Amino acid sequence: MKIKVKFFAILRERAGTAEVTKEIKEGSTVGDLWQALQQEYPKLNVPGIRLLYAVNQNYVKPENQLSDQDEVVFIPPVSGG
Amino acid sequence: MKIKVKFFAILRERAGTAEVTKEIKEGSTVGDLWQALQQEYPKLNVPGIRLLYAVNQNYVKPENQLSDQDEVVFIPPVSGG
Amino acid sequence: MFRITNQPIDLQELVRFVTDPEAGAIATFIGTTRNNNEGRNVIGLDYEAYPEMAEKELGRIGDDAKKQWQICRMAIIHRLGPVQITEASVMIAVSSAHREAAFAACRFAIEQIKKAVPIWKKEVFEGGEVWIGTQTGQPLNHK
Amino acid sequence: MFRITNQPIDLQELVRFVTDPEAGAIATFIGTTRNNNEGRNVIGLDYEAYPEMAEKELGRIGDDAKKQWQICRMAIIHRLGPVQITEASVMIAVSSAHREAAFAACRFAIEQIKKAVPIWKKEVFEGGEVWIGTQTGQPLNHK
Repeated sequence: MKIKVKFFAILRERAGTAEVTKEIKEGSTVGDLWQALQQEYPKLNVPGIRLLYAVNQNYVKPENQLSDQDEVVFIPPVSGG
Repeated sequence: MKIKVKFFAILRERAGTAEVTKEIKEGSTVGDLWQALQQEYPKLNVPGIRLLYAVNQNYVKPENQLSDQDEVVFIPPVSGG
Repeated sequence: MFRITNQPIDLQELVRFVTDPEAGAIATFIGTTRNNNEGRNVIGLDYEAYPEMAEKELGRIGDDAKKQWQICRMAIIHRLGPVQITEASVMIAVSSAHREAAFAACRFAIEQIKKAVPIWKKEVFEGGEVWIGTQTGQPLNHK
Repeated sequence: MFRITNQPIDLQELVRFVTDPEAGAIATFIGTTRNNNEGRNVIGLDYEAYPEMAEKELGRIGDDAKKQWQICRMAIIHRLGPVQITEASVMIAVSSAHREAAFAACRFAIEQIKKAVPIWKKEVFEGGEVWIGTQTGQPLNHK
């Protein structure tokens, strides 16, 4: 299935792109996707960073199973305000 | 000695004037002045009202002794804001 | 900036005044005339002050706030005369490096204004008018 | 009104939006860029957001505030892109009948923005730049 991944802030800079479409097998979780992306973009592995995970603009846990066409964002520590 | 008395809000309305100059004897206190004024303007006696007292724009206690040319204000419960 | 005025208050003026390169936070408070009070339909409020002393007491609130919190700048303007529904009777602005101080000092200022500054409001409601606070006979402490 | 923008934020717009005849109080908060942070001379901040989700989360903050306090209206606008010293990155305005609710909800909103809304700031300082929060690796709770 196809997953749209958006990168923001430090992860966008590390990935060198703001958006990619990733092919991943049925039943994969958000955590699986993150592992796969780190293979492809080793720089995404920021030491000590704690991420949140969003699917279709809602926070989810990394165990969350993905569906085809989901939009996934790995959210670095927020610092608005 | 001569004391300038200003009235505000409900006391101004009750006294029917915003300012009077009152002649009072040496050694009188703010409380004495209030007693004298109530004789002259009986309507100043608002049932249940709790006043503060200011001399020359500073809060004082009713025992405060007056000096010639002092400016005295009897302050009804404030309600700014 | 601590003053009373007969004109509508301009929030931008206060915010400009407290703007400071050292500040990361500005908290403001606006007191507005609301259309009801204790079951009465309010038509408007009418404010009166002992002007010289009111400004002095507003300045004292600023001094007291600066002793208690690390704030950059502070402004309070209180309006006198008639203030219609939704219009502002008082505005407070406080800037500080960190938001805690700005919030705390802003809250402190409005509480102190309601306690210690010689300003009075007459409420004009459907069927009458009343000097707020006067009938209740609430005790006030000497400073 | 809960939105993000690339333009300077207009406080008057927020205050007008929350103005309500039932309100006696409006509390506002402005977050501004300050010229120093943790010993660094800050040149400016640069904000980035996940826009659709950021607006959704701002709206959720409004919903949560309305559940907790009796407020009339609420507005939050967060700016994106470069924000110079003394300029505002975020403004919050809350109206309520009584001031306690406005202050509490305003404070709540800024705390929640800093916790849960996908917006990030890069600090540009003399000698470098850094995504704030990223190096600290502070744990954030899932909602």
